[in-house]
Amino acid sequence: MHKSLDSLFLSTREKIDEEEQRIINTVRQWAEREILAKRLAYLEHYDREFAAKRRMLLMDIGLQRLALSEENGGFGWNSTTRAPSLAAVLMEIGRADAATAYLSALQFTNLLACGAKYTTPVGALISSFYSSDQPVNPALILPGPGTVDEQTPLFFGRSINVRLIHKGDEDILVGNNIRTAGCGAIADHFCVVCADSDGKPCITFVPADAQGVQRGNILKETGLNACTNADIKFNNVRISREAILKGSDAVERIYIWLNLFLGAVSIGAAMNFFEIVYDWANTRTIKGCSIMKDNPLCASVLAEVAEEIAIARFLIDDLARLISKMTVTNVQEMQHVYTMSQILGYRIQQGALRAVNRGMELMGSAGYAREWHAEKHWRDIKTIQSYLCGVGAEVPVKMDTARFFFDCKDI
Amino acid sequence: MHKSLDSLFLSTREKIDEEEQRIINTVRQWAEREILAKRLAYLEHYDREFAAKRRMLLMDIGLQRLALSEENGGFGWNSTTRAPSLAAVLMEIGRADAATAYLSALQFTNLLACGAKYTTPVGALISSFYSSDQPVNPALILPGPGTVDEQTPLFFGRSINVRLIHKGDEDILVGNNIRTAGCGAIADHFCVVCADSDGKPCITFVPADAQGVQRGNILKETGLNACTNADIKFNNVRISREAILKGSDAVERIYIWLNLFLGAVSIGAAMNFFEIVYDWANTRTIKGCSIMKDNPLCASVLAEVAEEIAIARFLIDDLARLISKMTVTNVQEMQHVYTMSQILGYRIQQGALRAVNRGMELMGSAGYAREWHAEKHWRDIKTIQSYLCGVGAEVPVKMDTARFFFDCKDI
Amino acid sequence: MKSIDDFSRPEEYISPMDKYFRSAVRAWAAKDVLPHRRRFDEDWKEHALIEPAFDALMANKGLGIQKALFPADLGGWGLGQSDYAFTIACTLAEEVGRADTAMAVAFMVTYWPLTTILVEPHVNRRLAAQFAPMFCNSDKAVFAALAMTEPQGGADIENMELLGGKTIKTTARLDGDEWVINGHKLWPTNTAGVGQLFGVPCTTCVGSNDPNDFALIFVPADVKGVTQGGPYEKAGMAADKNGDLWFEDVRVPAWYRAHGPGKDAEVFKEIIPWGLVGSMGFLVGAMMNLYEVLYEFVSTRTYGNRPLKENDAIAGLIGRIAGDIEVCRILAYEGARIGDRRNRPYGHPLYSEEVLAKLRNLKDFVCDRAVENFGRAMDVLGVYGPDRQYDIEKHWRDIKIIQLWMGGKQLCQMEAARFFYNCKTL
Amino acid sequence: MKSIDDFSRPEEYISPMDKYFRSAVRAWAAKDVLPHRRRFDEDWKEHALIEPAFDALMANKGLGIQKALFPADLGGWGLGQSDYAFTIACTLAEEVGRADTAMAVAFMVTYWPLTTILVEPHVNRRLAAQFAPMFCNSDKAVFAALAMTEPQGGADIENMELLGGKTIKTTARLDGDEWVINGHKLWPTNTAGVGQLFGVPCTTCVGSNDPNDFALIFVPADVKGVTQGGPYEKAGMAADKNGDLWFEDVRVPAWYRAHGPGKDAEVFKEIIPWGLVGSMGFLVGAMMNLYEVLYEFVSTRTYGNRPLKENDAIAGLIGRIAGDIEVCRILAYEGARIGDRRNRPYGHPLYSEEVLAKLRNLKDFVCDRAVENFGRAMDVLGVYGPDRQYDIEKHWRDIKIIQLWMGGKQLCQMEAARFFYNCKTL
Repeated sequence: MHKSLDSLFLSTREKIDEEEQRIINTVRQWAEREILAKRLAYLEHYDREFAAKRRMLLMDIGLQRLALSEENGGFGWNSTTRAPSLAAVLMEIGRADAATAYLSALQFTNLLACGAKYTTPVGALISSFYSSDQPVNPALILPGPGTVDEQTPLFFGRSINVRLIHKGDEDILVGNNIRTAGCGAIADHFCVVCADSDGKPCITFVPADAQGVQRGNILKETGLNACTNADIKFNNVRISREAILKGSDAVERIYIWLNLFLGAVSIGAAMNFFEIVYDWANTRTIKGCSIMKDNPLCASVLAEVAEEIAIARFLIDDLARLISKMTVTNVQEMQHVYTMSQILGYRIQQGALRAVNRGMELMGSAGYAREWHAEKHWRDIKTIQSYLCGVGAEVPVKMDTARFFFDCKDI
Repeated sequence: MHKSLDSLFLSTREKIDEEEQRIINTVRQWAEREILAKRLAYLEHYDREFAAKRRMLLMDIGLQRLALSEENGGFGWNSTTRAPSLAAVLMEIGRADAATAYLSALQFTNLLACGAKYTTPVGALISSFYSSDQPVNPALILPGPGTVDEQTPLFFGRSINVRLIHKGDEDILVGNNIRTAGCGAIADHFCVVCADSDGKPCITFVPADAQGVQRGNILKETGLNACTNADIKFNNVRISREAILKGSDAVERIYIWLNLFLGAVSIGAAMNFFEIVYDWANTRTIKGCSIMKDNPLCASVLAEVAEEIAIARFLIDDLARLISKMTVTNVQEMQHVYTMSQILGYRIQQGALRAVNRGMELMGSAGYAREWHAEKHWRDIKTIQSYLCGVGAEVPVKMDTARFFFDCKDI
Repeated sequence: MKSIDDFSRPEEYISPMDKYFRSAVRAWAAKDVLPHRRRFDEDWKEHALIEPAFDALMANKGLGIQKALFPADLGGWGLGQSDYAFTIACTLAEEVGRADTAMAVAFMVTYWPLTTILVEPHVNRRLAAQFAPMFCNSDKAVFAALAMTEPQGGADIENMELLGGKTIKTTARLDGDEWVINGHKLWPTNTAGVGQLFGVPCTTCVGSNDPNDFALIFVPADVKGVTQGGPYEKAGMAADKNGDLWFEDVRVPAWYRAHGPGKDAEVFKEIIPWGLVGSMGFLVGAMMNLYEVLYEFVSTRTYGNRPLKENDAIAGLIGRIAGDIEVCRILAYEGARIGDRRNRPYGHPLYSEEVLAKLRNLKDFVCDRAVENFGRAMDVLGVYGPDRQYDIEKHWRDIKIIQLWMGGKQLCQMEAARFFYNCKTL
Repeated sequence: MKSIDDFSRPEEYISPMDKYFRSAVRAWAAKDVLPHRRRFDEDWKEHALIEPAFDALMANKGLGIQKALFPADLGGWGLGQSDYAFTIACTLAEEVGRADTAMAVAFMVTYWPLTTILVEPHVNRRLAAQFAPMFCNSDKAVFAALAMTEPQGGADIENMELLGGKTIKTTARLDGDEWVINGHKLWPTNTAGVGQLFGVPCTTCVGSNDPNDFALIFVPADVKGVTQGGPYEKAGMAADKNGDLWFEDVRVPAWYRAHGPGKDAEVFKEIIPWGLVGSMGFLVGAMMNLYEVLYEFVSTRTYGNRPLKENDAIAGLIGRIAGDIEVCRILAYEGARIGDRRNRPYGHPLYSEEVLAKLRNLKDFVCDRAVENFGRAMDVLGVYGPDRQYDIEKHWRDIKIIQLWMGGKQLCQMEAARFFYNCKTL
């Protein structure tokens, strides 16, 4: 592809300053030089090969410290106003490799959603995780499906399967066969949505080497293969006070940022898919003669690919804008931003996946041959979409939406 | 409905100043007091009844002069930076009555797309139309379907069925059985996309009482019933120089503004539909007991109504933002904004229609009984969508999109 | 493709009589409907244009089709005894629906309450003989109606599986050898003055969901205490008149009840399959007409100075529309066959959950395709889409109503889900 | 609903043998596939787990199904002579596809080139006798392949209607009583070492679109000059091996050509309906398995502390999935019947535009529903959706491939549009 993506997909985002743009550009160079240019070489076992590239990104370029406060030795991208720039960075990484970007998205989510005020004990704890001079793998445990005959506390209908039990002076974490949203097998620490003794949702941070944390077998999963997953058991894990984040909007915040960041990752992957299909459509012929892109039916499919990505980019800019204006204190506003983030996040994932799904139609066997890398984006985005949705397809988001707009009480 | 729409649907639009907000509020009051509160009274022949209300809006409140320059006695909302506010005004009118809003949208389009520099002869001419102390009905003739065995000049594949012929010193306009996008029977003047002697697209303004303008029979149409339509014949109509607007991007501009303004009108109608379905879902029971909105399946449909409207509102804010930043001189940028306006405009219409289509499902017979007014919005939005698309459903927009993103040459 | 008749059907199911019915109705449509159809909408109150068309279809001076279900010895055509009753109903629905789905519903709803007493294995000879002259000996179209919907619960009454009739407020009280009926019904097709016979679902015990308390009673329109309101104005379907219907101490003979306790609830469930198959037939018929109009448009109008249909992208889009018509037609006849299979070894009773759920599902599916495809066809016509002269916008308004009636989309979804997943609490 | 067998089919079309085939294959799936299926993906190169499963299905020591098409007197089961050939193919495709669509395609593609010489009315006895021992007397699964796709044009070769074979670069030259074949093919199912017999579409005159210049020639894999490359790695379908195939001065007897000039082009068009009906069968089978998995999940996992299926909104969503399976199954068997009707009064030849277009349309439709529904089912499973242990993600990856093969979606759309709208230039 001989054009820049930026010249094709207009951004409506504002307020990206020069320093931010410089970092975005650095990440883009990393993506192009280290990954995209060498992609065929990684075909086998790319997950292992990419580890070195990820280290370069996190350590040499310093991305692991991007969302750390300056006091903690970070770049200080730790406020809501950085939402557009953080999303832009993740889009660049996602264009190279969604799994690498996914890990960064989890890091950013932990920091932005739970450590906004880094002077709090929780903030200090999370910051300490990412101050390591080694790449750090986070994992996230969200509410999800419950099991019949077992009543669990709920986060808006979704089951919270991990309990934080207050015993005497101690808080201990209990949960069995807990499914993480990726990275269960490789995580250095877990960000866990759990329920406290009153059944209220809260968040706990658990180092993977804490006593009582047990990992199950490695799972085979559709995509994000570098984020190797396994089920987790929390066998009476002692939790220190500073590792617990309570408050009515703590979990909402997780979803708000996750929708933004994972949206950016999926759009990034879809952008690279766009480049792949662009090249394909410029070189293949159909009906024995005409170039694919000049056949109106193929062109209309290509248009749909571009359109879905363009719309998703508008929507993520909108979400970033909402978040960057979000004040911390207003609960009513938080519900609003939460609902919108769910609506937008859902649409963005759908759009990114649809772009790839439709584009693959034009590529025939090249669409599903691993060699062309199109199918990897397809699997990665689908996996992100599945992790994010948790359970019940779009229904939980629809219920959130109905609750907000129509004041439903019983759903 | 006991909540304000503004508290539910967040806007990401910026730069609406106090004066602008004041006018938006005035229009909202007009909508509520004059139309929405009295809707049942208008059930029969609302088109006639609404004429008086429209006069109040255009003359007493002064909306006919809103997009006129201050030099021409207007409010001076005649620059791209007014895009968000103009869209907001149209949304308010559309909430009351889409046909009234449609007429205003055409006025605004004529002024903003063709008269941006009101010191030009064309600008002066258009301004003179709207300086009347009577409500003025504009009509618009866009490219559309051609006829087999007749080669016409094209605007990106769409046939231009009106020709501007240069004979000696005169320009004359020729066209038979020309379908206007509404209002053909009541128009005071026509904004006509036509082809000049070289086959290049240009725009002409024609007063309805010009010699050679002939109207056909009144057409029965699906919606926008107040915008009574008829086919037009231009039988060698003499056109003065100052009524002709040439330039490579003249027609693009029409579509850019039309996508914004008609998007706003349809969203406005959909917003009122939202209010109707809100009330319905709060008062009806299903399964013999529960309130409709508390049934999860119904709630998910309600959520979809809200979601489609929320997304459409984000997208129209995005489009307004793109337009408000648009510079006049850059042709490359114009192509970009044109393409995006088509993509966004198409999506917005689809979203608004889908919101209504789905919401009607919950209303049973109240969905199609005229009494409930839901079906009016459905017919009006569908009519707007049809006018805007011109021919071939989404294909022309898809071809525009493919051409821009993939440099297709032959489509 | 040569004509609309080349859309696939399961050929093995088709009655030998099919082609005669089809050609007769198609000729009627060409002569009595299509020339006037564009003026029907404005005729919604008067039926000045519509009524003669009904007479030509239904009454003796025309095709006389309103007597089709009655046994031959009572002056009818005996279709109630046919192994192909559903399949022929689907054909008729299709052909009349192609002309005007509102005429199709008005005409077929006349059969609707009568299926409960005229179709094997539930023939009630005494009632059949009582009402046969009314339909078989008339030179005017005669309409019957099934008065289901009530003010409080919308289409809840159709949700018999779940509610067992407990929301019904219209009461029937036995007084000697007469039923005394009181209640208020809304929206039945063929009311607002046109209905001459009503099938009235009512309860003999308000609030009960015992099937024995459900009664289906026939009430002629001219009985004292029956009042029909004026027609509602609707988005479309002008030929189908709907209104309020009041019963105030209406008295009819005790034997006007369809079958009796228990059995009435069963035959009432059996009307639903008829309505669903009919609905699919209407939609397929309308879509066949859509195809005819669209074919002409895309062959004569252009994009890029070439016929619309020769643009690959537009071809893909209209190809999908035609392909969906093909799909929907197959499904509609398969649905009809599910009805006709009721008497065969691998069939299920019409009142069974299996038949109801499967037909709800198919009807829901066909509705969605129809709503989608009419919307897209209007867009293909673009600026001509909203124009009555192109005939598509009328169908677009009409067929949305088919999606909304009979409990609407959500009830279809619920019944299908209950069946396929064995849900307990839906 | 009691089981996956309660999804509707057009009962009147079903062969009396259907239930025996079905139960045999289902037992095989339970024993030989389902216990190992979750490890198939990693077995894509070796087929250490997959090969025994094929043997148990296809070879004499198992069900022996690979001989089904051969005439009985040559050791086969004579299905090539059956009036139900397509319908039974659909059943087999469904049952094997339920276990693994990749196994289904590998197994059925073995029949694919053979249909041109074994199915009435095109039986070539001499070739049948020649190849019968290879398939009928083996204790190992024996695979055949149809080598269509070439490097330059993708699936253009399938677009016979429009291109008449003029893009084919693989040449066949008659030298005495032998064909000499040269060319390079990509992607045929059952290559990469597993194919033992190839049906090779080639041209006797490069660039010609004269049907007489099209040749379909059978080439055993062990003939000199035939080279198979290694298997491609794909998003899914590990049991289906695809690779490059080169023919360098390959010589086979002249009578290895299927039928001769003109006729070869005709029978080649006839393979398309088989592929389309098979594809639909695979998809329906996979969706039936989807239903089984989903049923279990929505019955045992919860939202709001109630089973997922008891939430009305989720019920509506999964009800639509089950409803689509019902719809697709009806359509798949209707498609099969269109194939089997070829010899009946209201049938059309397999090579006719009518059959090709209608089946392309149905296949395209069923593909879209399958892609949509597997995607949604993964979302219902949420965080468990991408997990191999829930079996849906594998099908999700596999069935997308079915949408893309045989010329993909756009070719289906074009053929359908050409037929329904009589397009001239598409």
